[in-house]
Amino acid sequence: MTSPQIILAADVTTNRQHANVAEVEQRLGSLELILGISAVRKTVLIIVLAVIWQVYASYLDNPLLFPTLSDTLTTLYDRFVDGTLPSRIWTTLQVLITGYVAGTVLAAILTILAINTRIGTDFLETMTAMFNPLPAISLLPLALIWFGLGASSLVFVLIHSVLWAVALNTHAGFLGVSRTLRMVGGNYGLTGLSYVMRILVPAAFPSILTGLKIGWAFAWRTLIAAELVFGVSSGQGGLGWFIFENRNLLDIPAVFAGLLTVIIIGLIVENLVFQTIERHTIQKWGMKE
Amino acid sequence: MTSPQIILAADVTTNRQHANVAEVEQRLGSLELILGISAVRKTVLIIVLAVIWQVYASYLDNPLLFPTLSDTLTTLYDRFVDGTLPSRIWTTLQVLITGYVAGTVLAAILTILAINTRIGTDFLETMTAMFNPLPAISLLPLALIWFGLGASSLVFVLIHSVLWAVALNTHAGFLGVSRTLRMVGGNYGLTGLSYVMRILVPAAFPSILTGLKIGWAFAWRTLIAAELVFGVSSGQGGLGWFIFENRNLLDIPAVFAGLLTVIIIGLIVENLVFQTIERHTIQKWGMKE
Amino acid sequence: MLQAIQQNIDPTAGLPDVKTASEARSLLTVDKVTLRYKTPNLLITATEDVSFSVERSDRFVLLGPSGCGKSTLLKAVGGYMAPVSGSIHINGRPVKKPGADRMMVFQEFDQLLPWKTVLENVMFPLIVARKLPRREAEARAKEYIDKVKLTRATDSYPHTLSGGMKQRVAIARGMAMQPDILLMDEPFAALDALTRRQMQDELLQLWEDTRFTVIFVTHSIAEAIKVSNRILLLSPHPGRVKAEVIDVERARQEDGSAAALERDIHNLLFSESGHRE
Amino acid sequence: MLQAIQQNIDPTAGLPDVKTASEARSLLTVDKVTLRYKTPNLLITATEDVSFSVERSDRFVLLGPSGCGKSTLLKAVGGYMAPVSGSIHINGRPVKKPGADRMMVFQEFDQLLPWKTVLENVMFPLIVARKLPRREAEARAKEYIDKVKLTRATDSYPHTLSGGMKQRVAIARGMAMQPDILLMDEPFAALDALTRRQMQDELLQLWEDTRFTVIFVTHSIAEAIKVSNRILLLSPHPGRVKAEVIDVERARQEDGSAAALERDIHNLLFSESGHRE
Amino acid sequence: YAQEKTDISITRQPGILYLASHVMETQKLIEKHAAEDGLKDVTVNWRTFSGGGAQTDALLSGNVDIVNTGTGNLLLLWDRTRGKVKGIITSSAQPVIMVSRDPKIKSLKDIGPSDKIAVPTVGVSTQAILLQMAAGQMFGDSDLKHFDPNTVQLGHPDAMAALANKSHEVASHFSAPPFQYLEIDAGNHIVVNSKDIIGGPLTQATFFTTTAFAEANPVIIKAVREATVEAIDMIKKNPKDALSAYKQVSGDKTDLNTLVKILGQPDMMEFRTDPQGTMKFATHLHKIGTLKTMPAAWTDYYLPESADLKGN
Ligand SMILES: Nc1ncnc2c1ncn2[C@@H]1O[C@H](COP(=O)(O)OP(=O)(O)OP(=O)(O)O)[C@@H](O)[C@H]1O
Ligand SMILES: Nc1ncnc2c1ncn2[C@@H]1O[C@H](COP(=O)(O)OP(=O)(O)OP(=O)(O)O)[C@@H](O)[C@H]1O
Ligand SMILES: [Mg+2]
Ligand SMILES: [Mg+2]
Repeated sequence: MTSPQIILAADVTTNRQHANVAEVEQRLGSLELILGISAVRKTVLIIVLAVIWQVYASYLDNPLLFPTLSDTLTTLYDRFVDGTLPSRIWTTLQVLITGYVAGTVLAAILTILAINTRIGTDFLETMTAMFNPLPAISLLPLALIWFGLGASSLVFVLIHSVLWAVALNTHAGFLGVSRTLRMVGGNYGLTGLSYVMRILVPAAFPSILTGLKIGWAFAWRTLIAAELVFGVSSGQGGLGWFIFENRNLLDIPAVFAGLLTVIIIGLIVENLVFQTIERHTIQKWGMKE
Repeated sequence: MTSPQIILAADVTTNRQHANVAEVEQRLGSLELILGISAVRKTVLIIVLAVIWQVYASYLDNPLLFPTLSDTLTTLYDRFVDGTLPSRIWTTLQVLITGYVAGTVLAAILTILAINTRIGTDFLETMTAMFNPLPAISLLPLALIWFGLGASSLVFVLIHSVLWAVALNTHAGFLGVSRTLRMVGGNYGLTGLSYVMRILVPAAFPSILTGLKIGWAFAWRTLIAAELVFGVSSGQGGLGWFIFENRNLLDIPAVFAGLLTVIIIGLIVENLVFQTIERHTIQKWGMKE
Repeated sequence: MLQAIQQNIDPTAGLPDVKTASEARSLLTVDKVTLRYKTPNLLITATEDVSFSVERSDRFVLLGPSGCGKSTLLKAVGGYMAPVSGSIHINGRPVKKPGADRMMVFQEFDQLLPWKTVLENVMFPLIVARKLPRREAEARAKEYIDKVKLTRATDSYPHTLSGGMKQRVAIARGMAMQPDILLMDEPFAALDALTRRQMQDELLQLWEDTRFTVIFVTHSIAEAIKVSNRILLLSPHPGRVKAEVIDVERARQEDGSAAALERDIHNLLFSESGHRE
Repeated sequence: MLQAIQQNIDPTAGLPDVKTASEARSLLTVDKVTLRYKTPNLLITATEDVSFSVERSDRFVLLGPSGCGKSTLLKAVGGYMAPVSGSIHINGRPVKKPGADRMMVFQEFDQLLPWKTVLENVMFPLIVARKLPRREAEARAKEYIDKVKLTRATDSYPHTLSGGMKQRVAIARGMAMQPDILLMDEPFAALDALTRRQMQDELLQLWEDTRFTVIFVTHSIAEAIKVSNRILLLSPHPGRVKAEVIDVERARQEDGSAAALERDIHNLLFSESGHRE
Repeated sequence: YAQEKTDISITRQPGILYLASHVMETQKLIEKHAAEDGLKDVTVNWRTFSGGGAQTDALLSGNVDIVNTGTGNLLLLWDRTRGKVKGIITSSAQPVIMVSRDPKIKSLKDIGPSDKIAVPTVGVSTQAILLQMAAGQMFGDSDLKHFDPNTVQLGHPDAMAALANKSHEVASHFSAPPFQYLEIDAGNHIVVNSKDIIGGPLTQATFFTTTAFAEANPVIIKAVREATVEAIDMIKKNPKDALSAYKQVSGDKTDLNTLVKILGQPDMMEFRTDPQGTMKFATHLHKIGTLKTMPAAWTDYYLPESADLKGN
């Protein structure tokens, strides 16, 4: 054999192989399988945290500072049934969503301007650096002048808290879009708004989503803090007011019931809204593991 | 000519060309050149904003609500000279930086765990969804029990405000690192911490930097709000307390001088610290236009 | 075989002449173009003083060693970079910005929009740039996806495709647009011999049908001879025009002439001593 | 020329025999490996029941049409994917995770670390995986950067390089590591004819010096014949072993035999009617 | 007394209502009296807080030993801890005044449904409670919350700015010293005074602590009482010096004479150690359900040692 040789492979009987595959895939134990589901693991985690809360609070035995989970849950249930919490949640959510949407839209406008014009970039960068660190109370005087008392001032403050976080993340996401994709967009003759919406937004979607998540969280934080600062015309306060009022009345289980409500809503939004969006976008597109 | 032909190019005289180039590059007018410098444009922007402030405040003519810039600047100068502001800034910055660094380090630990273990991922995702929307006041009881009054409680609250934003951005950045780069890291036998530090961190640096920026801003916001809640032992309040105190004393120009200080520090950090980091990392590496 | 290698001829008689003559009617004129990249620490000249012109229905190949500036030249024609000196005109109008009249197939594998399936990727420019109605765009997209043998992957997202498959989607996308000029940067480099031959044939077939103009970067001299009617040879870093081969299609008729041309081009490109970048 | 095409022989006598005989001493054994990708909506089988073995100092080429699973196979050997069925062993130990004993040159252009210069990119694995002292690593890195003709770009960042230059850096990085097995996924696809030939020569020269083992994916049958001593031919989607060519290096001695082998392989791969994916 | 704590913390809320505590702090009166009672080397940490809620938390978490804030907070804590927090002594009982810029609003009767009254905290602040008590007197117990829809929450400085702004929708402010006098100076007029609602003075600044602390540290408690008495004496004797103490503690840059003028307003020198009007307050709080237990007498929520104060 002094020359090359070609050895043909025999045809493979694939059936046997497939049987083999099924076997391999069934090898996972049921515990492993159950723990493989992220929802299950998260539930376990939440239960563990709940137990820690209950045990630690019982050990502390200072119900005016840190009530047990069971007290909190009882109060939560009572306040739900008597209709207080649902109406507070509703009030808060209305303002929250208005402010969140407005902030996001403004962030979109700012970043679109920033990505298309040089002065827009400078404007966004400067404004972000200047206003992002400012606490909401600093906007109070201006909000009072412009919007008076009530929901519109709250929305204004909410916008302040959502805008910069979303804008920063979106802008950074836009700037990180790969050169090739940007050239592809230019190649299709896309410019301005349609370029941003059809190329940059989907390409920077992971960053945008992170910004939206952070913005959402900060909208909550700000709203709850701001309801205290901006006050309410009585009877129509939201969750923040509910917490504050009960703190003032030293009804601490109710305070924690309010906070727990915030946590629960946070979990719902994260797991139902954001995770669903993620699954149908960046995960499907292979932009995230 | 019925067959292919190769036509050789004459040697090009490059000298003439170079002269031409120099000409092309000098064609920019000096105004254009000056406006081409981002620092100059930003300065102009800031001056415009300052003028708007001054004019609007003069027009409003309600110094209890919104003082003019000139009043504010005068007060700022006075309070600087008499040593009040420097000592307040110093107090605030100490706590701020401690909290910021601690929050960032914790975020790093959480994301490193999250990227290396499945339970870490669940933990991070669940904790972020749960705690990120919680306002700082909700941590007050725990902070008081664990850390008492004083700087450590403030640091604790600061960590809460920095941690989730930085962790969310970092984690999202890690998950978005291209499959090829991750395989390269694995190929070098890098695992665990060294894999994260040597591959994921630089590759996700744009996201991390955004997270750090947002975290920084929120640390400020939180600190200024939290200083009111935690009180101060004699004479060592920070900027937040300065603002609150002067509001109570109806010294509104001083309130705005405090806010202006926050803005100025924000601008300095953004333009000196973050921009420098950016220029030496993601811009140099071509990860950002 | 190769009729004449014009050498040692008066410099002004060579390439410039051809250009001047064709200037008025050329589809694309690239005139003494120098392209540079500015990096923080240094200025990289990618091409220097490059001139050529492309006529309507030319199949024009850029051939040269790695890093000589072929992609850069293509990007300049595409409107993504402005020349430092010199000018680029299409139909007599200077190239200022990118546009769908010059569809580009990039060298990079990440040129597909990851949020669109193969079908949507091919349809997208048809809808946004060619303004075709959805139904028509879909029909045309499917036709071209068939041509590049990706029927099976029509509804896959790009991240589930192999390197070669991605490039074929990009080729389908470019060809489906039937642009004035198709700019292709090593489109077939990631393809196996058979698929490559099929793609070349598809390209030529399409050219027979629609007589579009294509500028094509390739590393393979054989491929250049197969697909082109004119070849521009570039010297290494910074890229300068070394020679131009015209009437390349003539080489295919009689067998052997193509091989000879290949050898000639090879020698011309690489015979120089000290070819280092 | 080609001595014998063994056909219509008892299926068990063919490839499996070769494998069984070599199993004990093989550097790498891939045994009945099936590789699948799980996507949200469907399961894609990339290769099915693929078996082969690579001996120490083999220059082993994987050849097959685009999308047949070559990259996937290479990734499985690299330890990035676990087979759905079958097993992969190196030195008798199952492959579980990636490691620097199997340096990989990827097909993608984004495999360089963008935050490191060319030099640092080549040095990095030498330092972290081979634990070379800095000075030595630098010397070795420079040597290999010279070999791939990128001396001029030593201190450039990857984003300032052309496609071919990036791939050459990756090649330098892989070769500088002198790993047990070098896995190369179409490393030369983005290179022009001359650079490609130089790289092939460098690879062979290096092999002469160190007798490392290399698994090499290429689309070019000629390249396969030039660089390999064994070629594995894969059928299209899902990739199955179609044939193996051994003693390939013999084809180079006498001229003409290589051409004949190329023709044979070509026919074998592509003659099938209805070759569509 | 060997086990008694010598390092104690007391909260401080800057303001003229807390003038006695500022004098005690600057003159180190608690330290002095503790020493006289045999407890040497007492150090008192004064920690500034912006409001009552945070002080409550600080006391409950054991971070401060004694707090100094309003009657409402004491009653609430006493109720919630089932008597484990009690008052030590009070130091001020000045009136709080509601002012208005709207000439139509001369008394509470003139408040229409669309008029807005600024209060520090809707529903729970002293001012809000006073409005409820007034409503009870005007419309009966069935309409205690008559004015609640009129109230809006604004901090005193913001409310003052609102009054100064003619176009602002808030034209009335249930204020507090010193803001009420500044507002009156600025041309606003008095609508109602807390004295009219309570029928006498209403205790403002109150020192209170946990019974556990009081039992373990009788000397400190005694010293706090004695120091308060002495501080009030000093204020009455020499208001100017007391105001300097206030200026030193709060950093207020207001001219001393202006402050003296404020102290010269009617009832502004009501610095007194006996709880005033607290049972009326408690009765109302119990009526609206805030207090779960109705104290039988004011002594229920003051330490036994304080029973001699003759409060009401
Ligand atoms: N973004 C960039 N910034 C700076 N320099 C660059 C950039 N892109 C390319 N270059 C440089 O310009 C020169 C030409 O690059 P170009 O990509 O045009 O080469 P090419 O001919 O396409 O090579 P290849 O065949 O390897 O793709 C190279 O020296 C390269 O280093
Ligand atoms: N990440 C992925 N997810 C799902 N399917 C994939 C993925 N990567 C590859 N595939 C599929 O697996 C098959 C084999 O892909 P692979 O990349 O191994 O091909 P290849 O032989 O390297 O092709 P090429 O020569 O074009 O690079 C293809 O059908 C492809 O669609
Ligand atoms: Mg190129
Ligand atoms: Mg591949």
